[in-house]
Amino acid sequence: QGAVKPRLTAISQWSAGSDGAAITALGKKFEEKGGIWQHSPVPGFTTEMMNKLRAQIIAGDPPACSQLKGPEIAAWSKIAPTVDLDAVVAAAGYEKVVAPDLAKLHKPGGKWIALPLQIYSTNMLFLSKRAMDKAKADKPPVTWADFNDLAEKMKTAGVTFPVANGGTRADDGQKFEASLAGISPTAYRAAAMNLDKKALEGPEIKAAFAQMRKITNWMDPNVGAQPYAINLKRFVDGDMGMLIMGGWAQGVLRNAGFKLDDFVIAPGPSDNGKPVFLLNADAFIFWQRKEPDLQAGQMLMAQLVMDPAIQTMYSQITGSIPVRTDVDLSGEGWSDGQRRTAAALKDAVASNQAVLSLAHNMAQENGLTAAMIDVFTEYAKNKTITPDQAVTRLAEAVEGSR
Amino acid sequence: MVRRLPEYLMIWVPLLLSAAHLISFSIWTIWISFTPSTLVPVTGWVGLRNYNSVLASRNWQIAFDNLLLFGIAFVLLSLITGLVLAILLDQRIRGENVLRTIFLYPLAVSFVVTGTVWSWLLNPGIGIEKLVHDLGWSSFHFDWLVNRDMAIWTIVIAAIWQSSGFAMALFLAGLRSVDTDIIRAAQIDGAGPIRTYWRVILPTLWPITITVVVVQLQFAISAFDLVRALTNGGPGIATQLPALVVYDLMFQRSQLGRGAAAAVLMLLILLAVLLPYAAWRYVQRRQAAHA
Amino acid sequence: MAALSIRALSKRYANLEVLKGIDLDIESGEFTVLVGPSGCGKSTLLNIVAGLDRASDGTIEIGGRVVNDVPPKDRDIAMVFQSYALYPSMTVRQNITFGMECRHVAKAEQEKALANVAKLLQIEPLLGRKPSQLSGGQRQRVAMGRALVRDPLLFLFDEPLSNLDAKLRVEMRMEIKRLHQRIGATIVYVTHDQIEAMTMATRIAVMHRGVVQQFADPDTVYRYPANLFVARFMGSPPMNSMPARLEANAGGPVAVIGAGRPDEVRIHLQDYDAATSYVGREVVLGIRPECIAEGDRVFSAATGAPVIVTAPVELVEPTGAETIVLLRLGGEPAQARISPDIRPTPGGTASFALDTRRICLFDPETERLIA
Amino acid sequence: MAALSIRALSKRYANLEVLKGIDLDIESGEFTVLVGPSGCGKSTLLNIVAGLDRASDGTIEIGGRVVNDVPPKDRDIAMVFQSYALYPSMTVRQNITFGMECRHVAKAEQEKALANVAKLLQIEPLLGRKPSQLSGGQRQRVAMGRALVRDPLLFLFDEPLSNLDAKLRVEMRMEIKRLHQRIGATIVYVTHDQIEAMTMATRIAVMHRGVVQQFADPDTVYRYPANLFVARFMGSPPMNSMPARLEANAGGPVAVIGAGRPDEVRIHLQDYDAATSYVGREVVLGIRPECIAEGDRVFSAATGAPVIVTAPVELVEPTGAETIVLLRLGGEPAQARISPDIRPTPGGTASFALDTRRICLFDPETERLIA
Amino acid sequence: MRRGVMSSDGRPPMRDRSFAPSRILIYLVVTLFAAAYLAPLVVVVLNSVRTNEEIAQGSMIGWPQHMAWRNYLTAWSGFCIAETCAGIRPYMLNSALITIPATIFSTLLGAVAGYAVSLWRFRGDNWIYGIVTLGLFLPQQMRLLPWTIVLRDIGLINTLWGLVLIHTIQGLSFTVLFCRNYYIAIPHELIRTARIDGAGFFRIFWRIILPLSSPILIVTVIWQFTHIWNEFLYGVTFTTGQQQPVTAALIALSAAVADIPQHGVQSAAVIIAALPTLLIYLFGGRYFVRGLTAGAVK
Ligand SMILES: Nc1ncnc2c1ncn2[C@@H]1O[C@H](COP(=O)(O)OP(=O)(O)OP(=O)(O)O)[C@@H](O)[C@H]1O
Ligand SMILES: Nc1ncnc2c1ncn2[C@@H]1O[C@H](COP(=O)(O)OP(=O)(O)OP(=O)(O)O)[C@@H](O)[C@H]1O
Ligand SMILES: [Mg+2]
Ligand SMILES: [Mg+2]
Repeated sequence: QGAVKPRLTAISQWSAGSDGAAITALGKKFEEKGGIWQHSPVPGFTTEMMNKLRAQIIAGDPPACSQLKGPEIAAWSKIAPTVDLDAVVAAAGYEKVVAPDLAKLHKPGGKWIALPLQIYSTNMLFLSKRAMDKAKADKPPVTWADFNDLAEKMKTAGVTFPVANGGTRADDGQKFEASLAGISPTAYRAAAMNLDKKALEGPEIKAAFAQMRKITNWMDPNVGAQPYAINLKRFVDGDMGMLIMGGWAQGVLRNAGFKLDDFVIAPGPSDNGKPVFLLNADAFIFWQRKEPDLQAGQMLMAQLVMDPAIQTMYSQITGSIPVRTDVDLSGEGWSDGQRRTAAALKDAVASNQAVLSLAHNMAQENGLTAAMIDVFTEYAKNKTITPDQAVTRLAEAVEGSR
Repeated sequence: MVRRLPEYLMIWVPLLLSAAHLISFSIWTIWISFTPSTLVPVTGWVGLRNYNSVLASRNWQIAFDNLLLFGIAFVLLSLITGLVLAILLDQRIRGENVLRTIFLYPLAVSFVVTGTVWSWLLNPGIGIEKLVHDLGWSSFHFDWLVNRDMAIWTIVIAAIWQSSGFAMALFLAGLRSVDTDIIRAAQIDGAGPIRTYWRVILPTLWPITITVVVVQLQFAISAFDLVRALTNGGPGIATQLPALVVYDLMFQRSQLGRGAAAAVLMLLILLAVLLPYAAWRYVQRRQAAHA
Repeated sequence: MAALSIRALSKRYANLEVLKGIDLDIESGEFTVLVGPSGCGKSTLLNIVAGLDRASDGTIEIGGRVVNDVPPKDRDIAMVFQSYALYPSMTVRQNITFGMECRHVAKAEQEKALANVAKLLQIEPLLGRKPSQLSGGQRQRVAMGRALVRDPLLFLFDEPLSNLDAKLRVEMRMEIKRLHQRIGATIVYVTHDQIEAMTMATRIAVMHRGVVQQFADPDTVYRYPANLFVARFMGSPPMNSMPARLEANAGGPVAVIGAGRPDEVRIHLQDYDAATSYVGREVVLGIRPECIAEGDRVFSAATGAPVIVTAPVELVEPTGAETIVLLRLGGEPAQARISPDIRPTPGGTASFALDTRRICLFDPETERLIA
Repeated sequence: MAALSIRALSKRYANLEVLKGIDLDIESGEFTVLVGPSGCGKSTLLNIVAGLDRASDGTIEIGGRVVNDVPPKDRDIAMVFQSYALYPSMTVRQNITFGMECRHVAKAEQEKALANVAKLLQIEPLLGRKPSQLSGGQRQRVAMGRALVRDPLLFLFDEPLSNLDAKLRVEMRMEIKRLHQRIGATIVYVTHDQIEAMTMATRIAVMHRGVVQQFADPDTVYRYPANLFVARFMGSPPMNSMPARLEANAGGPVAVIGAGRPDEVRIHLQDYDAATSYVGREVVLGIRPECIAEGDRVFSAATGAPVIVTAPVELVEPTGAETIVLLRLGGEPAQARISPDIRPTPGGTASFALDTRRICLFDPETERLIA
Repeated sequence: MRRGVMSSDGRPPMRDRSFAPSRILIYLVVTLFAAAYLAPLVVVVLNSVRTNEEIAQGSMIGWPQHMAWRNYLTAWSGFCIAETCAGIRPYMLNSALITIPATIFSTLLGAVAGYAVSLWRFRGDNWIYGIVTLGLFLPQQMRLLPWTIVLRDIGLINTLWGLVLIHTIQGLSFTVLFCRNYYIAIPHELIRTARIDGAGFFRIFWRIILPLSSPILIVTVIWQFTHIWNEFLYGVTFTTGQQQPVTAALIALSAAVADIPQHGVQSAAVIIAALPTLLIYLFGGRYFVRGLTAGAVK
């Protein structure tokens, strides 16, 4: 070392908005530490990013690090050699401040090869202040029953659509996973994460589908394939009531010029009263390179990613929460929502109710996830499918893509 | 031989490169479809497993049904639209040049943009329906984009918008090359405009029609960008199409082998369309040779 | 009754006057041939008569009715195009019956008319074929059939034979002529083949630059061309024309070619009364190649002895059936048609007989026939 | 020296034999015309000579060198196509010099050759124009210029005049003929116009179905056609042919047409020695239309009195310069060319003079000339 | 040879002398169609001068309240893609660097090959021609991975030249097809004369065929240019960062799923990015129709 100037080639899909801003800030830090930052954003869907990664791996020229998450880390690590990060991770004492389920995902062969960067919960509940006022409600709902009550109240109070929504596949997936996890985290773990055959056909799944049908009945059917963000104004205006969305929606709301007191953030409904945390973590995987400058860059990047200050900076830009559970969120720059999310994560970890998000590719590899989301999205859009049928279809879909 | 080397190179190198890439890529895909490849191509042999699972999947079944509907509806409607436009433009109307440009310009636009813009227009919440509501006609209803049964028609609409100009151009050129004397003969025979078109002019256009049908069918079968930007297969999976399924399996779901199998199935569909056409061409040429 | 009357008809395209005040009266049953060089307006005239183009000025009457504003289908005409314009997608049968179908003629009647025409033109075996499966001559016949089946007031033919090869052309020419004699139809026929014009027409209209130069029966057109254009246009090789001086003489005026030269040619004009007023002036003398023959030729029915001249021979072209000789009469070039077995030597001289009965004189200024 | 020798040349396309063993020897300076009906293989033969097509069999020598495997550009030939095939994007000048440019002729030399040719063909004012700005005749001249500028061993012309109108055709025909006389080039010229063939050729090769039927000078081809095909193909209207019986007679054999009929025609054959062996047998008698004339015609240079017959007249077609009459000789149809001012009445009878010196007899089996 | 296919003369009077009501109907229908075809363009143009807020608070269709010309500036040189804030300008340049050479190469090579196949004929020409034109029908998703392998093996991955190569070879299917169909109508005598004149394969092509080819070259150029310019999948897969084509930039603008859509800027960017192809159709459209007839209807 010493002689070489650390250099990092990275690819991600973070090209615009707060994601773009955050990665840009990270790059700045990297350069401040004397590195050369060569980030190549791949616009489009995740697929395009993975195409790009695949092309570079096939070409024998993988980036020094690339965005990748969940079980895909394990899958992709089989097709190209990755960097063993155990030493840096140990040096930073990182392992003990990361949620265990999360840590497992990033050390598929027992060694750290990838590092999580930030955490979102995909089942946060955003409540429109104005809609709540209309419904004369002052408390966020805790259980699904509360949620349903509140929605009904909103409906009668003149909120056109008690649930705000987007129409993408992930949106529909989130509705299901929030339902199921809220009804029974255990069942979620068994069915969504472990694909237990019996759990997949169990009563909780059917109940989750039933709850999801209720949610979809309160949604605007006209959203089509638009992202949820298209409805933010109607949400804030009280024309729509509640939004089940990942924590990132907070950043989006604020970027769109809405104020923090326009809405309330709460953990998603949970029938047992304790918060359920649907974990979604972005991460970087590090690919083996021979070039000393790249290797130096990888080490530098790893240190940065694990650095509490960097994680703070990053999460404050994107609205996520840090991976490190030891970061103090009480200070300036953190929102209530983030604090509540972090608290929820702690609680959930304690009560073993922190589970991995299915809709955001944390629970299963992409093929399985997509097959399951097929069922959710069809169910969301086609109200003639009964929950019973949906259960069967889900089981079939899992079977078919194993 | 040596003297003619440069010309052989110029003729054969591009042609061979083009032919070779097509053949080898096809063979490669066929091979992959029999392997257990997932993220990246691997060797191995799984027989027809990939085919079976593709054929059994709801995605593929819906995509195939959609392709039938979309293919037929789109080809027919764009044919009719193109023909109607061509006939209208053939009436020696003022501003023909401007109109022709208007009908052609969608060809210049990328499918992604077409899909995006039409998704705005057709979205009931933000597009035409909202506009009409805001104008005061609140019972107006146009929600095809988010209606499972009708969403495929929004793709038809956007696709027609984008490509009927091509049909129009070909038909117009065909109409313009009809021997004027034939039209005059029909006039003297006492045929009115409609009969003249129907009985005399249009029947001479059917070689063009075949060309248009083949080109549009090819477009329908490989439609991808447009659908991805417009509905992305939704609502639900109601507007899946084979090209979408292939891409999804290969790259999103990391099931390369299955994706390849779906691609091979797509090729078979293409062949089912092209072979009759090739046979028709062959018969045509044989007849021409005998005449 | 005039089947077709054209009065003061003109046609302008933008700044180009294609037809300039055409007047024609065509009697019922006549076979009128329009001839003229390419671009003289023949097709335009025909199209206006058919109603496919509008006249800029003038009136058209068909069968006594002014049809300027009548659409083609109501003019009771039939037309045969140079390209035949058969409907490519229809069978021969459909091509022929299409017009009746448009006029809602009953099926049975259609069949009868079709059968008649098919028999007349001997195309019965072809009825099921498409035009692309027919030879040129057959196509021509089908195009005729399509016109004949209508039994109209007027037939218009626009160069119907020009796409055929020489042999077929001669055959079809005879066939059309016979057809005309048999059905006695009124026909206006465009061609630029003079043999066709001469052999088929009851009257010929020679057009040039949008004007009818002469409208008369074939013999008159050939024998007494109204002007130099007609004289040169009709006949191949064309009529020889050369400057000559008219001199007074006892037995009537004498035309002198190359006056004053040693080889001047003097021709006594017989029966050419109009010539007397030109005595002493320059004229253009026209003599047809077949009126210059080998020296010992006896022109049949000739009343007097032919003028015999000895003239220098420039070029000899034997065509088999005759020999074309390029010679000089009084220094002026002229072509002669002589017997096939006589071959004067180019460069030498030979003796030629002139048939002086058929000489034409033209005013050198107006180029009109002096008559 | 033979400029072009073709030996046993054949050409097959798949299962079609287009040329069947052609043998031709063309001397230097000759003007050879290939005639024949459409599709007989004329263009194919020319293309093989030019090296644009390969022969299936046989050899081709140009200027004494076997050229079967020599590419077109090295055969020292020039070719003019029916369509002229002028390079549309080049000016007249470039069209003419393109060949020299390809052969890397020096610029100055190019200019000289161009100037010569342009002067010869009088196209100097056109040099800067594009082909689309030229009239038909001018295009033809440029195409000629492109060939002439090469000064090759052999010129090949494929129907160079057939796209021109009648008048221009006659003019260009003469021009080409003069050109040939002036530069003395060896020319092979394809046409299906017999007048062109008769007037231009030093020798004519008549082709039919891929076989050369006769290769001889024009007079021989016209006067002594090798077989019925040639007899009928050359001449318009074609030679009349009719069955006849040869009978022995004192002054040589007599051909009887319609023997036994009241109107049988008996023709004493003069100087037709070969006929004697056919006495008592059926033959085909050929007589050209111009050998049947009005009854009082004196055939020039005729040694004996013509045979005078009275025959029924079927159709009369005056063409101006002559009258074509369809009559019956001994019941057989025949065409006659009579004086223009004589017009027999169709349906009646008239008297005709037959020029019996030019009668041809053909074997009815082989259709060959009995000679 | 292609005598006045589009010229307006020779139309029979029937079509321009019909009685008035039917003319009015024709104009009415044509106008309706034109309006429908223009609608998307109008919407994008209007949105391109509306602010994001205005669009977010109203609908996608609406009259601009105040003209937000800034959108164009932002789109052209302002907005950020990750750490690069240069608008779509650099990406336009990349697209041009890919599109122009690929268009030229595929057109020229296609013209030469089409000329060889149609006017020279050689053994196996029909077969190879058939296979090449089949390429029109091969879905591009299927070719992505094989191309990856090929580009890796020839070392052109992540270079603009790699994309030029892909588009050139894939474009041949179209250019060969259309050029061949066009050339087949050129009289063979032209080639024969030139051969006798002593010209070889290339001289004939350059001096005689190419000058006659403008109608079909215009068609292939228009076609290739728009297709390559609008291509996205290969563009993002085989380039890196600053080399990406403009379509990638457009997607980056629109696919920021987790953000407020920037419809105004996006519309402006769409218009700027589509300008080259729109202009090409605007000026070349008439020739396009003409050449298309010559090339496609055989
Ligand atoms: N639509 C038009 N616009 C302008 N000029 C025209 C039009 N149609 C014909 N002409 C001109 O009118 C003249 C007469 O044309 P027309 O077709 O009647 O000639 P034609 O005698 O039939 O010739 P041809 O023997 O070649 O058929 C020509 O000079 C032609 O160029
Ligand atoms: N490439 C080919 N393949 C098959 N047959 C051919 C080919 N070229 C010519 N022929 C046939 O060969 C015969 C002779 O053709 P060619 O062109 O030599 O005739 P031609 O005497 O020049 O006729 P024309 O007077 O019409 O020009 C024709 O029957 C033609 O159909
Ligand atoms: Mg005409
Ligand atoms: Mg020929």
